[in-house]
Amino acid sequence: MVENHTRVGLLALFPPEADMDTSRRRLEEAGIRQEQITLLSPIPLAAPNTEAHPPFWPYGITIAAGLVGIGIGLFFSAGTAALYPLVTGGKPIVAAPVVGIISYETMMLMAVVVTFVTMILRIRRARDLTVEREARIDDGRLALSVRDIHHDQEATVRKIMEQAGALDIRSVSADLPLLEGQPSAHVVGMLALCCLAMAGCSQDMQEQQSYQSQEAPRLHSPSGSIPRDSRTVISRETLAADRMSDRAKELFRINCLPCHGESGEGTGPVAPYLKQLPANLRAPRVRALSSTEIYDIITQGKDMMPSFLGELSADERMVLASFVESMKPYSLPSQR
Amino acid sequence: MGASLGSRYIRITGLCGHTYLLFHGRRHMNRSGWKSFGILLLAGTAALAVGLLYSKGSADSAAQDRQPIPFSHKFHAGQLKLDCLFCHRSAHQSPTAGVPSLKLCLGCHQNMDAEKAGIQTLLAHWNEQRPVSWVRLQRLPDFVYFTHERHLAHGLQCATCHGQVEHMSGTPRAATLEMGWCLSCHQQRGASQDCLTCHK
Amino acid sequence: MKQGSVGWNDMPAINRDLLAPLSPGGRGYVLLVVLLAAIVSAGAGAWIYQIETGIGQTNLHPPIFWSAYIASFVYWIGVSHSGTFISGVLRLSKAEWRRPITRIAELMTIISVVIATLFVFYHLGRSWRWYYLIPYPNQREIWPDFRSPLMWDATAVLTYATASTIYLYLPLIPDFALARDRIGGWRRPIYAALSLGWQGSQQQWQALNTAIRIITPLIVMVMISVHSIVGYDFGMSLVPGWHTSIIAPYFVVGAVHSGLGMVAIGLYLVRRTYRLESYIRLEHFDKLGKLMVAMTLTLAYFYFSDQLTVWYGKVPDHMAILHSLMSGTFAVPQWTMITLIYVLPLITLTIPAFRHWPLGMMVIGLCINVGMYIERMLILVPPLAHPRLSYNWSDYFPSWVELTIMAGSFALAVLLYVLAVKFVPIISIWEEKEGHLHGRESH
Amino acid sequence: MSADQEKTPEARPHRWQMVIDLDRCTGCEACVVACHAENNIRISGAQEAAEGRAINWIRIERYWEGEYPDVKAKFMPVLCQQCADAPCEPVCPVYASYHTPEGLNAQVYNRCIGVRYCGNNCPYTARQFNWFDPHWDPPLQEQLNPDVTVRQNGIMEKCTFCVQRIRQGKEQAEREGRPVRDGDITPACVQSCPTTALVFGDGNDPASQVAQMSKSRRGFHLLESLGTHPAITYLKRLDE
Repeated sequence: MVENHTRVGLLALFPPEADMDTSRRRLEEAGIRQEQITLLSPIPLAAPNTEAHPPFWPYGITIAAGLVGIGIGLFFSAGTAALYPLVTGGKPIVAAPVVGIISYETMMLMAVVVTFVTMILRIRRARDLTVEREARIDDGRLALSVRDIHHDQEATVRKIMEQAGALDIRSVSADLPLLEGQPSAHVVGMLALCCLAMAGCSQDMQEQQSYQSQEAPRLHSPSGSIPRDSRTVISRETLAADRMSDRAKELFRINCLPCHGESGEGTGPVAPYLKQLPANLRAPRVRALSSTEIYDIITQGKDMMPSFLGELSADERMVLASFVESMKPYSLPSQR
Repeated sequence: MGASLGSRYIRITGLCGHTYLLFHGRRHMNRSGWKSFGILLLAGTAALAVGLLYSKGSADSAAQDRQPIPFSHKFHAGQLKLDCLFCHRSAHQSPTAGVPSLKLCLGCHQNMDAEKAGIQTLLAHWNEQRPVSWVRLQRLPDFVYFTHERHLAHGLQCATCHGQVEHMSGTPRAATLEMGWCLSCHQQRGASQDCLTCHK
Repeated sequence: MKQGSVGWNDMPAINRDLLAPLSPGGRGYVLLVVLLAAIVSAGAGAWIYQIETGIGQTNLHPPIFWSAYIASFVYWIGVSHSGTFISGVLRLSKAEWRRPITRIAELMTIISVVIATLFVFYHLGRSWRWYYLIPYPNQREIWPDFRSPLMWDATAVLTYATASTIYLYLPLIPDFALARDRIGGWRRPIYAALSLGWQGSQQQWQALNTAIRIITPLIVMVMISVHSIVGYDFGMSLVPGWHTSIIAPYFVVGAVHSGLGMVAIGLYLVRRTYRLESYIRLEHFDKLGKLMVAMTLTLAYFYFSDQLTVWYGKVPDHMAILHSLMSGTFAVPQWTMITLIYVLPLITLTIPAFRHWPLGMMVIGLCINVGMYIERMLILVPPLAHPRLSYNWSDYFPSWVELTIMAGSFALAVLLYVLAVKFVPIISIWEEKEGHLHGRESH
Repeated sequence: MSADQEKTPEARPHRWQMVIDLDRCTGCEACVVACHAENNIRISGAQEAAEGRAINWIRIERYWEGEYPDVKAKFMPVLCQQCADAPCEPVCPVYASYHTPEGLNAQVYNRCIGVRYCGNNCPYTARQFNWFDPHWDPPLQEQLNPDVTVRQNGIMEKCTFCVQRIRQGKEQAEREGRPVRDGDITPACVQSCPTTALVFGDGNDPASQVAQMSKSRRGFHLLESLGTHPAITYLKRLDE
């Protein structure tokens, strides 16, 4: 390639009667390639011009875009069913006519938009083939642009143009200034994304006027009223079966283990922090107690041990008492 | 959910604590790309401002774990190995897990050497018979029906949703507590995905 | 190359004439803009008030859950058919007389689609949650339900708005380039950006013309589908007066009817204001008038078929609606509507001399549009007001909030048009030049 | 469909149904009041009621028959018919209105954006819209049911067959490790009806009272010709 500054472009303005075909032919005879020449006009010229471009290009693209559009329509109208399993009580959520309608619209959308974008790209690419714009064509003139001419050829081209009846010939340096019209499609795209950023910020109905659990009390319940779902009390007779059940172990683990330890020896993880040591449930002193007495201790508390009256229901305390009663006696020599 | 989708999406957590999933796809940014990024930033801020106008801002959703008394789950649940249900006693029998009563705290704390400032405050509350106003950190919107009892009855562990609090000094939200998060678990475990299971 | 010198020499004059409207407006123009802006802000205020307090500010009540806003939506989508019909169908049929009026009509299309979309938002109970209608990956793991005709509608309107914007823009590119070269000031960089570096080279002309040729039939198909789908919003429901198969073609023809009426108004006003008598000629009003007669007859035929079927069938649920229209609660608007959209146009437009009277054409356009607005309300309200369980029968008239919002939107449409006229050459300059040339050649 | 894979303690899913015996209905409107109390239905006030905007999930339609003085008032309680093929469901663009596996037409309030298409498409006019934000003069807000969302303005609502009670009933049964028994679950309107004109139950349980009664020769469905297959069976008055 020859360096830019050695090459120029020429732009000639012609009256509309000028015979452009002849000039073009003469230019080509003078060694100018076809793609160096462009003809500018204020309206599309009906005459066939020799500038080569495939006539079929947009139809294929439009059809392809339409097919992609159908795919997009299918994806969206059947997407919920595919991406997110929804419970709809056995009702189908994809229906053929619906998919058809949506796909029709997305097909059209894609076809139109892609054709449009293709056209923009083509218009902008064609811009580079012309030396410069010639504003005066809009007053009913034609312009012939010959770009990328070597200095040696400039005089020849000028001569041909003058002979063809050029009103004005301009010479333009080949390194062209950047033209206006930066597409800002991605700005638009990003703005659309911003709209999505609003999603989920509204907090309708998140805080209800009705009294919710764990809310500070608003009114005290009337004196003498009973909670609707007070915990049930089971009779002593049924306890035997429950005695060693998993339930008792679970209750012991949650409520007693922290102080009394897993084996009941009073060596739970909390024990070292307490002023006194918790009782050893396997010690003879405890073993001597009846389940009723243990129940009373759980209910009322004893010494350091807090009362579990409000924390455990009567049957839970009963289960626990039976569980403690059934523990095996302490077998090691030291005693508390 | 983050793990299952992580490869395909970027996760962006908005100001209101909501999570957005975006397709992950970075392109080379040119100069005008940065310009539009600037516009994006501006417009995004504007959009968020509008959004925030409508969000009345539930204090608990984005609140820091700044309790009136410096309570440590790490110590109580970790070192002392207290079961979650010892304090949050109603979790296995009611929709709400519950916050322990002052009386339950005192059950242990009145038998301890009250040296720390926090424990002093706690005792002061007890002496004045004034409840501690703990800051609520884990909360679902009121239009959601959620019950701890059913979830525990079906064998879920507290840590599944609340994280391993025995290793945390504070108790931040371990999960987003958002619909998609709930749904993904319901899907995995074959639980009901009917809207009315959770919406009331 | 065959260039009739007369046509080519016309071009500077055409440039001068058609760029003249873009020059800054006078005091009257500013006054008009201020007045319109005031009405628009009144409408906006009413909308904010409605959002803050609730949809209860309308006069809706069960069983009438849709009315003025949806009727306006349908009406404005209808008006938008002016542009696509005039420009699309006439371009397809290569009707030469379309040239000076396509742009006027296409601008109406865009603006009325925008206004129609606004009405969707006025209508929503929680308009700030509109994004629930967009399928995008979200934390709720749920997408919209495409089974709903409203989703078809949303998709169709999106397609239509995009396609018609593109369709307006395509022939504007050479005109923007002209404006870029001839008009200075703050508008120049905008024109420059919008003209996409247009130079008028043959490759560019070819690209443009091919794109127009491809998109024209597509947009005609979109136009027919979009108003059919708006009709399906009603046709798909169980409501007695709505559930009819003629509703889609009826809506399309009705839309074109009001669209043509609007074009008549626009032609008259643009022509008068900017002294474009030599471009928008009596011939155009005549041709438009003939089109309007055809549309009136088609619409009347559909209307008659529909009502005749109802009347002969004597199904009680349907008869209740027919009675309320013909002699009951809604008789006055019904007969006004029939006069305005059928009787008056047929009486006047069939007289050739009338069609050459621009003012008269404008008045008839106005009649048709008022009538079609009433017609849209009558499609919506009487069927809703007469549900099958007669215990719930009801009545409706818009509230002041609804009326203010409707007036504000109308003012917004006019305002946008008035502003657009100052920015967009209102007659397609290059197409007009082309027409001049072709005209000279064929004569 | 995933509906069939729903895990319920029983193999067979429920199909909640109601029978309304028109012969027993006296038009006392106890059901209307009970429904308001149970479901946090907003109080519209005289002005709005006059505008036709009073929200009722169940209403007593009153039809007069005959000429004065030979006039008869006939009452018909109308609530959401919980149609098996509901016209309101497919028209919702956001799935706020959908069909549950137990045959309810559900309305998810916080999904609703208020396009009101469902309201138009319900031939029974059973769907109601919140025209304004609800308001209760203190201390009336204290009686609000915490198990039911208080609906804000701009969204549709309708009878749910007291879904919160259904949920509670099912949970209690699960807690006790037994199937739901007939009579465990009663919506507020059924519970409050002094003449037991309303009966509720699981239509899939052939032994239930509702399944028995709906087979009655007096039974009919409201606007049956529309093919909506309502879950509510009306029993004709005996004097007809």
